[in-house]
Amino acid sequence: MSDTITKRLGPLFWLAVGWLAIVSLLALFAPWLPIKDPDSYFLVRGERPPYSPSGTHWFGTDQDARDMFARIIYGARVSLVIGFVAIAFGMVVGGTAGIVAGYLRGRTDKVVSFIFIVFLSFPSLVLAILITALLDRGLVTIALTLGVLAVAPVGRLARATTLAYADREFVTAARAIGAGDRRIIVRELLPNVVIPMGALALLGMAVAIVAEGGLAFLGLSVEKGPTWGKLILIGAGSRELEKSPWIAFGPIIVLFLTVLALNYAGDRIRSYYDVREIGL
Amino acid sequence: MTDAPHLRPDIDAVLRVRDLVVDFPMKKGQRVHAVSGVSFDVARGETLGIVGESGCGKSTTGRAIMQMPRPTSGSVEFESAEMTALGRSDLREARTRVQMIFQDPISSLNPRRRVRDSVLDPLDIWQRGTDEERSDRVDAILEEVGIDPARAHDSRPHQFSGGQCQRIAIARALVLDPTLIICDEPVSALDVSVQAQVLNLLEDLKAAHGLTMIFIAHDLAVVKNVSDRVAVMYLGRLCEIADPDRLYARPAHPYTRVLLDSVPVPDPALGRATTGISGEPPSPIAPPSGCRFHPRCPAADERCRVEVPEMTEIEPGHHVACHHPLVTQVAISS
Amino acid sequence: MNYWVQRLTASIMLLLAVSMLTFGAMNLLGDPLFNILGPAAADTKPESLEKVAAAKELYHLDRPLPERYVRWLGDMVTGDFGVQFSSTGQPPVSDLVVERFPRSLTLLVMAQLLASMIAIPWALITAARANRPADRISTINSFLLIAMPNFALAVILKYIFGIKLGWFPLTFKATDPWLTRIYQTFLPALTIALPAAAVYQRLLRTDLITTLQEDFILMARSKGVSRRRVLLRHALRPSLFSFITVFGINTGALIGGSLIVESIFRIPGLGSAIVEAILREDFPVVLAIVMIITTAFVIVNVVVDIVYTLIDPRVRR
Amino acid sequence: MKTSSSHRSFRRLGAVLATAGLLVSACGGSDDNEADSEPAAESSEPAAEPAAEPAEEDTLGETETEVTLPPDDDADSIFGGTLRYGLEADVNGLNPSSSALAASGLMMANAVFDTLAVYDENGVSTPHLAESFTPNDTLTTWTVKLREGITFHDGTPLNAEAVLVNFNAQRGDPLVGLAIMPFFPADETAAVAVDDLTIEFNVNFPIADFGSLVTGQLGMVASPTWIAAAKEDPTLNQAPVGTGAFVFDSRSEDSVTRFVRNEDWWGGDVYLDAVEFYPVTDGDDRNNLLFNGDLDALHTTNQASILDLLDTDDYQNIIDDTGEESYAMMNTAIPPFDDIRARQALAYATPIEEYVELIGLGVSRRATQRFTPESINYNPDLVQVGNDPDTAVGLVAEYCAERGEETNPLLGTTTCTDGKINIELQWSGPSVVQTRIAELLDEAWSVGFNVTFQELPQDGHVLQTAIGQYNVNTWRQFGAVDVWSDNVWLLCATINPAGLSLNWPRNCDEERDALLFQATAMSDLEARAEVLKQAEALINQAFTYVFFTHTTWVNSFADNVRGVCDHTSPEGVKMRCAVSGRTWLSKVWIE
Amino acid sequence: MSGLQTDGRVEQGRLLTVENLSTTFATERGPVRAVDQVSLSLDRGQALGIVGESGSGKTVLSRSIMGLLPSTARREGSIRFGDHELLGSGAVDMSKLWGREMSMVFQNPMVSLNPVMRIGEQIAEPLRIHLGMSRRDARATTVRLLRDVRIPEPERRVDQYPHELSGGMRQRVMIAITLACGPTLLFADEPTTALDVTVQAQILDLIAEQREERNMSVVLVTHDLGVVAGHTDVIAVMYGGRLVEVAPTAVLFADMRMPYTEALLQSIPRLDQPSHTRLTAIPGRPPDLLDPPRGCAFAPRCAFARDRCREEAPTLTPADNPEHRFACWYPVGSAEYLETRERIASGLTIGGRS
Repeated sequence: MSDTITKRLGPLFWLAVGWLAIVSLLALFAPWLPIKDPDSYFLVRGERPPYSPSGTHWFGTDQDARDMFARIIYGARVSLVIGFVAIAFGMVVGGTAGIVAGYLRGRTDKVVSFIFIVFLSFPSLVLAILITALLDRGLVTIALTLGVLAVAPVGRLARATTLAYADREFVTAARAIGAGDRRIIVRELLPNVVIPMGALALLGMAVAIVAEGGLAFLGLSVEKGPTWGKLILIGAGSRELEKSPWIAFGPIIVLFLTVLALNYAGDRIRSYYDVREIGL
Repeated sequence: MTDAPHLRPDIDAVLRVRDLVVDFPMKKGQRVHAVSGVSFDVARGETLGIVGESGCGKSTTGRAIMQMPRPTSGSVEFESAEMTALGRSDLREARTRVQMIFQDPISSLNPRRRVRDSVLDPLDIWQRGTDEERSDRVDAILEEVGIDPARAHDSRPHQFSGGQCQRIAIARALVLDPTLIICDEPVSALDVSVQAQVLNLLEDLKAAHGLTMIFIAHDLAVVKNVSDRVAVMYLGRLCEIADPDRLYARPAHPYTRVLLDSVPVPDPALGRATTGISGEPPSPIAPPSGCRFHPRCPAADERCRVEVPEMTEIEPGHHVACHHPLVTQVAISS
Repeated sequence: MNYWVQRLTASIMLLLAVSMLTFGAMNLLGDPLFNILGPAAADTKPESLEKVAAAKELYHLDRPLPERYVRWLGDMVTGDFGVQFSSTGQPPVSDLVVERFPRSLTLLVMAQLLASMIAIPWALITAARANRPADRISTINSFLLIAMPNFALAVILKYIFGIKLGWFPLTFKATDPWLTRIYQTFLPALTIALPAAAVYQRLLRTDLITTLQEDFILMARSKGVSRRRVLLRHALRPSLFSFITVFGINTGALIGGSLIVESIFRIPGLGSAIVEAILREDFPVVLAIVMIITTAFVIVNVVVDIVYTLIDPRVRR
Repeated sequence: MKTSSSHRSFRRLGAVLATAGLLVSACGGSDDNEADSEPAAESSEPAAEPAAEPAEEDTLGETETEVTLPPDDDADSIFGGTLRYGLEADVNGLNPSSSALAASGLMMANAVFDTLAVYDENGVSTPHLAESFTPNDTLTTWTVKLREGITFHDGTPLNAEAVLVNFNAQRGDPLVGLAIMPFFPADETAAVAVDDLTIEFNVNFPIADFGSLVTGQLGMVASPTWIAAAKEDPTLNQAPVGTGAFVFDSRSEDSVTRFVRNEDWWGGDVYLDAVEFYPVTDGDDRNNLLFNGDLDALHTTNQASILDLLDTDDYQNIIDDTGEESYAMMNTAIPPFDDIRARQALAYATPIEEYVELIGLGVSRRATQRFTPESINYNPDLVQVGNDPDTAVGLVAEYCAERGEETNPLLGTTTCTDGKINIELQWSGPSVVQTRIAELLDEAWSVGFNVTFQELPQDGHVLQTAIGQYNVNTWRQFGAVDVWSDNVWLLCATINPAGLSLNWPRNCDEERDALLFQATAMSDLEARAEVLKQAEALINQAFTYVFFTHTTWVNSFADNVRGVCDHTSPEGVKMRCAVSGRTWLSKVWIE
Repeated sequence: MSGLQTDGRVEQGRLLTVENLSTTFATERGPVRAVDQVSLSLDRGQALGIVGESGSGKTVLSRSIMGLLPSTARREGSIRFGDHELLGSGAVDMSKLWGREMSMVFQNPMVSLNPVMRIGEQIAEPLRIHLGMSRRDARATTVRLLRDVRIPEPERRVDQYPHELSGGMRQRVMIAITLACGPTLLFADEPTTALDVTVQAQILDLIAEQREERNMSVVLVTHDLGVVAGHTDVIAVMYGGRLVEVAPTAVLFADMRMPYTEALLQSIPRLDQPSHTRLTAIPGRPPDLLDPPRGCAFAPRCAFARDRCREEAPTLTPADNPEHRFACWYPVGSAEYLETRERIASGLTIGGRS
């Protein structure tokens, strides 16, 4: 079984998973890794920073002579936590609401769907700015804000998938053998909804990580410590781009590869199970 | 509305359906009149075949018996209990004694669950016996329908063929020892060579378990093969009901006649009868007045347009709802 | 007709819900007084307190929240967005909107046009060559583009076309002639358009491939219709649904994206206005812009519905 | 063709308006010194623009103002052309009596308004719209006489009534008035019209040079008709009416403001057809526009941009770092910085060298006090401590041992945790540079401090500071040309425990107050300098400010722009070329 | 390649000759030979029935002949249409034949018409492409065609969309489209499977009627032996991608030789049998084309199979009647067949299944 999964998901999938694992592990164990201190100023007398990439600074340094490589790894901590917390929140709240609405239908569905639509037609970034600007810019606030934004898309998918499956005959069959609502949701529907949700979770994590970057560009990212968005931002000025492009492009590449890996892995999982679904 | 002379008060009926009406709301306030006043009964150990074209309400009738969804009106008396009056938990319990088998074998099994679990589930829900007893029961049933329990233990539906999935679905329906099985087009998605296997299996199981069965299908030959009594439906109404040999030999309703004439016979020697009917069934949203078949019926007159025909017995055990029943015999000789 | 009445009701409900959400969030989380009064807002001197009271009365901040909401709603329905919460007088919100809205609209329309202009031919070409090398390469490309965050793409485009090649200006000047402004808007529009085009292309390609496997396509081919004609005449129109749906839904996302892109390319549009207004707790401006954005979203989606009925007779009512 | 007349001696000149209103309202005018990449047209640091300096015959060449100008040649000035000027930010109004005008705003206001007085080339105030300034013996009443026959762009005549309308409008404004009030009596005796062209101003304490007070926003005289109209219709604040060399033409906020030539300006010929001001918040973008020829001139405080401007030979750069200073400022009203040991510890821990290197980029000079070394008032004995973590750690230990259990009311925690002092660092943002500064400080301070970050929008930052809701923040201020204008930030009288204080650190020192009042009334600059040096030493000892750098302003003009420094007063006195990032364009022409 | 033009139509005699046609699909899991070495021929005006279960290759065969295959398919062998070899003709050349010389009715009328085009346009399209008709002529012809296929009120229908018509009507429209340019060969791929039984009869009658009227050849592809029995001249039975028996209809039903054909017929419940007649089910399931069995594809399910069947694939050989060919080592009626049958009847062993 696992052998077929390995084969069917393809080498690129495992490459993507590998990248995500590396980034996560680096982020997780950053304080114990033999990397430079991300907050230290490695000023070289007589040379004005930023220093271009070299043996000492693999990704170069920023304008303040701080090591970009270390900062990117520490930035991953924030970005990944935001991505994870946000999507976990979205999954739990949105997933539950979506499944329940899709299963119960009727008035519950109407109310829940309407709430979803309200959130979906509200430009999500505006909501994020509203909350972070008026509350505070702590890691938890931002992660949960993005989590709130994930509720509607996740919920809508959960609802749609549930609706699609709730019409299948195996659900009717389950009801025919006397299964209760809770059992049908947990045993019959959940296993089917979980796969597309899992794929969406990966995509959603990517979206949350990108959203942090967007907030950073509006000056509303986490206050303290490096994040990928903030790292890109400090390198994105015209002068920095012209004279020291590595400041922006280092984190851009890492962010991009991570988002790409998340997207790709999510996509593969989805299409893998879609194929199964068809029964090939 | 209908006094239903075709119901048999004197038999040991497992199921009595009276004046069953099922409407579905549509957009713009319209309603689909899927089933309009259908009555029938099923004796213990009997197989009732329900036959008709798509949209005639035969599947809806089957599901309405299970109260999925609950019918708009009418009575469904199952083993002396009025299903339409049962509360949630009573209904759940009652449903275990009526089971359904569906048309699409693959979609009737949860694609993400191991098939053995799907069969085991009913026992789990009702906590029948010990774990071990349940397990043994499942294995026995799987063996009986011709599925290797070991394979079922760690395989998911997509690893089985359509015929095998249908066998598994049958096993799941049987595992709770139901009284009544409702088969909704159980073989129409299967290949002809596999169809015979499943039909034979159903016949065997029925005998072995003493089942009562409702067999819903569009294929007249298939219905004839398995049924003890056949009901013909058209546009939500019952047209004719009789035992199959009588019905197929002497159809009294013009529609039954047309249906039988339309079936291609795999024997060139028999030649082809021309059907003498045109058009297709109208929409159940706005069914015709009077006899619903009258716009297509060669024998229709003014009365048919206005008056809904009542069920009348034209020979013992043969009832027809027609103002002008056919009396001529159709020759289907072998 | 009934359907459109329902649709209208739902839209109005939606607008109400969004406005309540915004209104509630801002008033519960923020305090606009400081922006009206400056430091005096926090002062305890009697004259300051008087000013606070006066300002509260002037902006009705002393009234209960529901009353303020209803008052605001009543004004807005009559087309009066109120005045800005500002320390320098009370310029009407509509002035700001009238000045900024066209810029954002241009950007968005241009982005959507560019995206469609890129996506449709791209999808047609790749769908016709499904799973051949050209299609596979294009799939990779669109995948890369979709994974590219808009701010990163903005930085990259700015770097390549603005700085290295110098083809496009990096600033937007509202006084420049119309055509020049379009030129200045091109790069930001492209930033928004490229990932959107990739999304559209993927959808349209998938739908085209699905459509091309439909029996009616085979039917058309079996009539002797040329491949090209099959693609354009038979396959394209019925394949447009997801594309159009997402086109509509995406408008919301693109508005969000344009917020950041406007800020990076320094286009003084609604995006930068709302960010500023939120930071300054200038509630009337925030509300006005949120309402404009949501209304635009609703309108686009109604238009999408109308387009549906135009391209598919089946959904005509 | 060009000679670099570096270190050309200018007297310090300065903006006059020392106003809190200026600070708080900076929402429109960016006086952000280093912010180079803000998303919004908002500025990062609430620089107090003010500042003054003695306007006496302070003739000693003490400025670090550097000008690269083409030599005066005989070419006749040419009429025509439009000058496009890049500003750091836009303002949200151009009304001198209600808008807070910082460098960008003043730059535009200079085009449309004239001030009662101006600074001459030597930094002495000299009459401009006014004909003369005459004090009484006690230096508490000043009589201002206006020139005859001047009209506003709308035809309203300039007279004493007009000046009074302006003065009272400014005083009555909740923001602008804040900065004026300390100097004048609260009643109507502050300013009285003597005749049609004469006004008498009464001040609260002896002021030796009243004229310097009216060289900036306070000295701008707008049409009283327009002021009245603008009160009714605030949108008119965007369309100023003055007596200046240029007439307002059109304005599109955050985009461009355009003025056209005043054909009959009382000050003589105006050469340019029009001037257009473009706010470009990103310093590098602004530079690029200049380099690409999309702008003819700009001003900037962005050190990186200044480096680029100095790298090229093709631009005339007017460099001036005699204006404000950048520093960290501590709130002495609440723990922990009510204790001088905590303040000292922070000062010792501060990475001043890194700051000068990384943020100043070698452009901005290290500051030890309010004055640059060239100033007569400079106290060479003063040292700004820093880069001494060991001393800092010792002081922290001492503080925490003694007062570590007290509560920091801002954070709601104890003043010390794990042997480190808990503080909140507040700055205004979003700004890339300000964030870098915060991180730089945090990194060094962390030897003895647990730093919490608090980034606020600029106005919020100013408010929190004004009401004393901060521990330490980054700030920009001082360097007034007429030194007495800075008093408002330093006097005990400007501390209001219950509300707004202009003395931000809320640090009262009677001895220092006495010295400051004494200096304000002195005309002898040398003697005054000695007094000021003493006051400066007291500031240094109070440890309320950790000075970083002197802010550097550069005004840069393309080489075909001429007459940049050719403005003169009606009496033919040559005016100071640039003051803290703003210049005058009345005599500028394009070759 | 201009030889593929429609001049020189076959008016009578041999219209289509297929020789050793094999069609292979490249799939992710390996090549699938959906049609294997099929040879058959068809005369003008003749109706051929191709019968088989799903996966037997009957649909692929008809599409292979017509050339309507996805790009993953590869054809080998020879297909001669009149004088012209179709194998190797490009899509452009084929599209000149399609609709004009040969056309195809598809299984599901609900999805085989373009939902967003008026039916008039869809019928007129081949007229305009192939016959270069003007818009007005095409419309007139369209109305006539609709009348031919018994659609009431054709003038009104031309401007309707497919979703406004019932399934039977749509199938009639489809037939009208296929008939538009008067083709000589009509493929009907399960034309009635999706329809109700009463409508099915009408459509089959319509096809038969049009065939007679136009002297058209028809290839009727179906899984239903009943359908072919009444509507074809020749029947070809397919199993596992191969032809297993070909015979004139009457001959086949009277004297079927292939055990598969026989088993298929016996496994179908019939109207003329009494109720509860025990069906003779065929055990197992159709072969996996990815991994076809060696020897006769039916051997694993065949009660009469012997070792030879499992080793060696039989080829199509003529029976007594030369038009009757079958592929079986031990055909119905052979000594071995009878022997096995005897044994089954006496309940000794059941062959075929190990």
